[in-house]
Amino acid sequence: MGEPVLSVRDLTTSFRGPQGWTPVVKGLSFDLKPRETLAIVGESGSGKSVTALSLLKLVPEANGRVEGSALLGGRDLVSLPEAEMCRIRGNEIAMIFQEPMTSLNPVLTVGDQISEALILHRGMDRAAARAEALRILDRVRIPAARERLDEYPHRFSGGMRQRVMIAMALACRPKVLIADEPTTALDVTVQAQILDLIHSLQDEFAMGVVFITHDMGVVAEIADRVLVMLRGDKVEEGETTQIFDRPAHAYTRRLLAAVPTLGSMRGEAAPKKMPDFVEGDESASPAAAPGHAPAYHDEPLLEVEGLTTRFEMRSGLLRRVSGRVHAVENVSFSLARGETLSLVGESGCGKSTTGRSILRLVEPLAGSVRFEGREAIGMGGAQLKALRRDMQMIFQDPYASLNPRIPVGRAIAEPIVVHGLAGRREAEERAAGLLEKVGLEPGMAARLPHEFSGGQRQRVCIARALALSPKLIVADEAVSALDVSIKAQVLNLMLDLQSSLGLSYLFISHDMATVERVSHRIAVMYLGEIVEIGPRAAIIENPQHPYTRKLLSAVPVPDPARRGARPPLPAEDLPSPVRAPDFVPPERIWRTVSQGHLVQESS
Amino acid sequence: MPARRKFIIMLSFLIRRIALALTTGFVVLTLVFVVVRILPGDPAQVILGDMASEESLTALRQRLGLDRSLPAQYLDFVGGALSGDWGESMVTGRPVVTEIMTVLPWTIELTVVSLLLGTAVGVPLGVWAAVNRNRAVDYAVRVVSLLGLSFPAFVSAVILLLAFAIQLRWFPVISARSGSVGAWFQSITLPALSLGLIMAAYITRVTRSAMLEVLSEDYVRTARAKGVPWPAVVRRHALRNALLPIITVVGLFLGIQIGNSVLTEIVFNRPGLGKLIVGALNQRDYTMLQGMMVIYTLIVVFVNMLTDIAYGLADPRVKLQ
Amino acid sequence: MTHAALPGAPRGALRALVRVFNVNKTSWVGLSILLAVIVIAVFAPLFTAHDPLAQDVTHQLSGPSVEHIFGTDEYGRDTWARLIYGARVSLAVGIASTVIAMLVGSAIGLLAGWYGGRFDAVMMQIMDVLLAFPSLILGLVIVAMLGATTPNIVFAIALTSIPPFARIARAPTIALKERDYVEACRSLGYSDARILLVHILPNIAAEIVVMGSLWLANAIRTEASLAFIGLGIKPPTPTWGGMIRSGFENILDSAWLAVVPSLAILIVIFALNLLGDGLRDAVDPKLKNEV
Amino acid sequence: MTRSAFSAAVAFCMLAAPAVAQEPKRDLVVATSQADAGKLDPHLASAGADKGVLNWVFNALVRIRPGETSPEFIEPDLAESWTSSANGTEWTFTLRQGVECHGGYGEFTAEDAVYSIRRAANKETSAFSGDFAALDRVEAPDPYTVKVTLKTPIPSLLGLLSNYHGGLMVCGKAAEKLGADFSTHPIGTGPFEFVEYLPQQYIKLKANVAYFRGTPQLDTVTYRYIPSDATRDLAFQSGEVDMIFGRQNNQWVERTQAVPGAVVVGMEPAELNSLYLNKTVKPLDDIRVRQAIAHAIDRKLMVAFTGDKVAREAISVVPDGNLGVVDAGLFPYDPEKAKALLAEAGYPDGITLKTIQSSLPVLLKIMETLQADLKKSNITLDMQVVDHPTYMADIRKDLSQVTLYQAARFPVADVYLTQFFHSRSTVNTPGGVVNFSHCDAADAEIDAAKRELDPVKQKQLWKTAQEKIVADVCAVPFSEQLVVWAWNGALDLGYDLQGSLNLVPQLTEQTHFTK
Repeated sequence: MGEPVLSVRDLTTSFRGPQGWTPVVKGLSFDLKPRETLAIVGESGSGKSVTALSLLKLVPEANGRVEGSALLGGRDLVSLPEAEMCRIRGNEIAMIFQEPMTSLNPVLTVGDQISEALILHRGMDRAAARAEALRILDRVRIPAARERLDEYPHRFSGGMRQRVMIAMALACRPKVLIADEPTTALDVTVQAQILDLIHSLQDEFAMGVVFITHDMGVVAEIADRVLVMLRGDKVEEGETTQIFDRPAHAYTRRLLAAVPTLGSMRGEAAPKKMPDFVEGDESASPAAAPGHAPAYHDEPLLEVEGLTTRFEMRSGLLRRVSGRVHAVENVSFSLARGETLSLVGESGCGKSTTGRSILRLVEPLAGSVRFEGREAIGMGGAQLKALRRDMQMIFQDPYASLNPRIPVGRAIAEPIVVHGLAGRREAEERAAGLLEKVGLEPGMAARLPHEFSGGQRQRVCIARALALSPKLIVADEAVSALDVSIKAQVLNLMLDLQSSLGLSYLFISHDMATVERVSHRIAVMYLGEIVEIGPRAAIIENPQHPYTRKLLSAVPVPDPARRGARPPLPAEDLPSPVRAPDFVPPERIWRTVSQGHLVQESS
Repeated sequence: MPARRKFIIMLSFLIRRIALALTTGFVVLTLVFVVVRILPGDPAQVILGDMASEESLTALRQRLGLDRSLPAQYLDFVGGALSGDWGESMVTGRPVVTEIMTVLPWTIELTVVSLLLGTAVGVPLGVWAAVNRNRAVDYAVRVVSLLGLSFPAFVSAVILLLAFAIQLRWFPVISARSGSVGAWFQSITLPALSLGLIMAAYITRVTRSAMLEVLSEDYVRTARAKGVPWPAVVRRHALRNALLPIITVVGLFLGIQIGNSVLTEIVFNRPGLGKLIVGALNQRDYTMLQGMMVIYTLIVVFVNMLTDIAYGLADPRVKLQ
Repeated sequence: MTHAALPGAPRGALRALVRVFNVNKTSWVGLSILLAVIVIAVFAPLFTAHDPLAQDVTHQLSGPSVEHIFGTDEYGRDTWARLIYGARVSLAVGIASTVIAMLVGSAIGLLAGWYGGRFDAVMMQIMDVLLAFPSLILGLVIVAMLGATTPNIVFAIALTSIPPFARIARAPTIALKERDYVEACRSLGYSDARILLVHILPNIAAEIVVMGSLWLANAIRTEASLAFIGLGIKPPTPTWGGMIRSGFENILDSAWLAVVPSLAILIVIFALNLLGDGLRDAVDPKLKNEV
Repeated sequence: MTRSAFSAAVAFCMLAAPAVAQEPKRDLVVATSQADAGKLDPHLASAGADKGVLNWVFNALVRIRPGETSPEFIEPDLAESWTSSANGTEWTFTLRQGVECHGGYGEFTAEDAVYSIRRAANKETSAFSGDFAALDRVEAPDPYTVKVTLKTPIPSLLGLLSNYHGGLMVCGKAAEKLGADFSTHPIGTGPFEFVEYLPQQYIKLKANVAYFRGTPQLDTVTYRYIPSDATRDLAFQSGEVDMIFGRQNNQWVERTQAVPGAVVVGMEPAELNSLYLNKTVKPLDDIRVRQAIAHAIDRKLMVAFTGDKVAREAISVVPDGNLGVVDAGLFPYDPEKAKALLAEAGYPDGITLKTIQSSLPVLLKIMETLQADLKKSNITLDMQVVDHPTYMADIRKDLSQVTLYQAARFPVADVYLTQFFHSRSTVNTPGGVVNFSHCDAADAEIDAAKRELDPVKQKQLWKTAQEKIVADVCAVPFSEQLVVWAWNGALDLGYDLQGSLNLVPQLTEQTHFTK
């Protein structure tokens, strides 16, 4: 492989805060060879993203400082002046970011955004740059690239946007590509496509890739070497197989242990807690035995039948309905007390809308939702308010689901007061208790949400949901945005609460490995419909519907030995759930595979 | 999107907005009729002057139709308005439409030019301040823009006249001249400067805060990672995204400004709607006031429509609803 | 703990305020200026030996001097005395009307943004019409129907200032409505009123307050233009707007008469602005501050 | 300080201006303070600025000599001569021959004169029909003779038919042909003819080459509407405007006089400022209270406020310079006496009077000074400031206890006395005009003077009337304000300007620039 293309020595990045300069990356050194993929793994705050920004000198100058050296083609990037750095960025070293939704400029066409780097670095004229941009769009396998060149980013799906980002980064054939969590925000099937793409382009362009991620499954899939970071320090570096098979550092071991692995629940009857992620304690502690088992023989807590939610799209002079989004189409299931039913599927499949329709946060068009035998659809006023005591929701983004201006203690106490369960003083005492229950200190009640980490905030959200002692919690991607270790803690908390309080969960997620860990039963959604539903083991081990199979096969496996085992997926978006106004959904035929395991016959 | 489809969307948007404007216009018509008659004061008195006796005033009121019942007057007024007959000014006897149309171009011209000027000054200043947040430049720009906000238009107008028309003699004092491009330039510059500087003050502030927001967006980082030099990042990537709030404020200002430039019109002695309406008010010229206020409403509605279209042009995500 | 909580609360509030101001040090400057202006206005007699109403024909339009630091007006009245006495009425009327416009405007904007649909369309259309009505005519109608009292002046100024505030409040409400935490509030069974007042309003308040600080200058000046149609403070009570207006008549002879009160307005809105900016920085939830 | 700096700046500008004009200018630009033209129909125009410009376009049968305001100076205009019957009810005018109407509308004949007078007397077409109440018939026995018959004799028929208000003569054919458009296309016989009108900008006139007194020496006259005082001043300083309407205070006069070559004139008719006291309401129904007010107003101070260059003390309830005015012995300024009178009337702590006041700066300033002045005698004015049209309407509805009013009338004492002090003119009555005081102290004398044909006896009656009104304190007159104009010294009006009834200097065929 020869000389390293990028050679980093003693990279130290510090930020100025109220207490002076604080180093965030501490003396990091590594080499990157051409065609090599180096994964930098770590959790939030480990300094992995700052490392990437430091290499491109994108750390804000006003309060950031980069020291050390980073040699690229004989030049030290760290000491290069801004003007020269501009000629290198996007040209010799390029970067793609985590959030494809916000990383593209919404007011420029994708063609313009790709051409820009070509015009800047290759001195092309507009026409030549455009032609080249088209070629690259083809290269990143965007269907109908010629038409899409002049479209704006908002008309692209997340996966397609990430392809555009890649096209943009690779337009000038850089020697080094830094990919900062490029697939974290994407659905599993799309993630698999993007990883394939990066891999094939890397070969073609002979690039070195620095791949920053927290997902060990992804690491196993693509990395040649792995560098593990913890709080700004490199704790371990080595070949991928070596890291996975013989992790030297305790932190690495814990990290690996915390990753839910699809198929690891084979033979387990009930959901099982993750190994506790406690520093110093490396023995994975087994799960406590569940207190409550699902009460299948009682009347179900929740029965959903024929739930249908559609959104109208209007256009034209008279604002006539020109189409409908069939977000939820004839969905039926039931949920027992103490049971966890997972709704899985990809973005836009209607799983979130199903949850929100049940809670009446959106008004369903048809169907019935019976909660403890009472019909929830059509309830109003006081009844609805009472219903909402029993059904609570936890949202995906713990940053967005707390009011930034209200101390968490008050946020937890508020529903108690609003529902008249207690006076303010007592409510605040209860809030303190709830904080304790979710593993936070009662003294934190006075703090504002931004003073908490993501995992802590999600605990606050759970505490708030528990404040009304609900019977059902709809957890909408409640752990998807959390770091592995935090994710494990929050999941364990949820399982503990279920066993101690007998809660039922409607667990909405796109992460199959997590779903396997926590569910009693699983329902797979596709284009607004449930295509397969059944006990957890049946769905994971004996998937019947082609979509379920596709979903399962796309999940990265944290085992480098099994790399490349799965067939490449074609680059395509999910079909759209938008239908013509006169569309009548076809009758569906269900086939029973085994007891409780139903699958929709594909038409 | 094919051009034809775009055109149809735009057309149906326009038609719907115009229909809405007409409904509003009708409500305003009624409101205006009532309001005008609530005003204290008597047009007959103003027309005949202070020597008129009560008898001649009564006669004139009769002739103007002011003695008839309000419903009868209202029906007449609405009927006329709908058939395009706005009547004649009670004071000058000239048709209301003619009076308004003679001065409207002056007002539009002044508003548009000062708006362009305000934008041309305000946007770069706001960007400059945002890019240099909390440095001396930022503070200086903010103070200057506050100066523009707190000084009344006529004070700055007189200062401009003293400096450029009296001391330097570059421009005439009386700006209402027409004819050649040079003369037009001479006549528009100072008034547009006077109004434009105030607009610039507002626009500067909005641009600054919008830019601060946008500069922390992910796509700005993306652009830098592509190697786009900082000035181009600011111009091409950040500024275009900061346009929406700027358009909002410009639209709001445009609506307010068309009605409120009377002091500028007076000091620079330009014809304009502001002077016309103040005159009509001082003379209790009912017909004129009615026509003027309907025009004002239509202008505001029209400006809002323009704002919406500008939104659509500035941001491809905005759909014309 | 319960014992200490009671006396501790105001101190805690004060400390919170200090913390707020320390985020943006310039807020202190703004606060000091504003306090100084208020002190001077309230204790005006201590800051001048002149009677703001005393006319003196022998000193008409005299320029700044030791005796009259900002000169005299056309009645020979001391400009400085009128300025500091005038601060009382001008600030009271300006602040009262701006606050009312802020409250009503934000309420309309909040409700329109929250409920959307037809209600939104109608409310915004009403705002447009209000915006189109020249303030002089609105003022005249108010005089005719309600009479020319000081509360009505405040009302008239507030009325003309409502539409901008409604618009400023509406846009972020629409944005916040989509936020998860608002959705969470609904799922917790909170009433609309509670969500709007406790969970949305505080998050858009900073924008509105900053706008309000800019609008104050307008309100102070509008008092003067309403005086022209009889809806103003009765003479001879001095007001800043009135001083600017009559100063304009003598602008070629005695420019200071219009400039001095304009500068006073500048100083006040500058101070308010520093405060407002500070407030905005302080309550910024720093959602984006992780690197 | 600032002023001297300013004058220096102005002087600098004047020096910098190129002094090349060898040929005298032939185009005049005049600026008025009005914002726009009202009706340009001489029988409908009531605003001074409109009447002024119409006087350059129209003639009357007789005119007051340019530069004068008193009816004593009446001289022939379109009529060469006139005679009247002994009882003063029949008047015969002989017209000048060969007078051409503007715009090719033919010769001005007795038909046109009869048309004009009937038009002016018709309340449908004229704002001045009330003045012609005594008119019985008007006929044209031949093309150059006009015969006017009155129902009763009136003090000044010649005044009525002079170049003021309804006396202006329109060309009948033009008025008929243009109809409603006539009010934007005035057609007369005067030295200048109408060219164009641009709203809110100007009226342009050109010389009437066929003018019967000779071709005017100016080619064009532009009459500009410049409502901003500052702008008008600056335009005058920059030389863009040759003649401007001025402001009524000494500061303005002094500053404008400092402009090199500028001529500033305070001219007649003076407008009389009086405070009218409503005798019918408490506490003003007590004459001691009214006397107290009269003693409380310092006329010297009121003059000093605007300045002696533009104002003078009032001498009677009728403006100085009117035919028949006398020094009526106004009350001397004596605040102590005022307080004593108030105490005597039962108001030892003073009184508060409600007044409706126009927000027009000219009036408001006087009232604010008056307010401070009266305060010294414990009289408080509770001023309700309203806009001018509201003020005009409200004071006529009798809503104000005391009313400040500023006016000039046709300068014969009869007009002022009748409109302001005759009980027939009491406000809020069918014949009401501007008798805000409900004054009836001298009805008999005023009526007798109207019928009296002997000028000496007539003047005696007017004298008694004035003295009675002053004694009854219907009104407290305090100052008179002159109309101020300034012009470029190179302009020669062609006559000596003492005043102009229309408040705008008359332009004649003689008016020209000397350089």
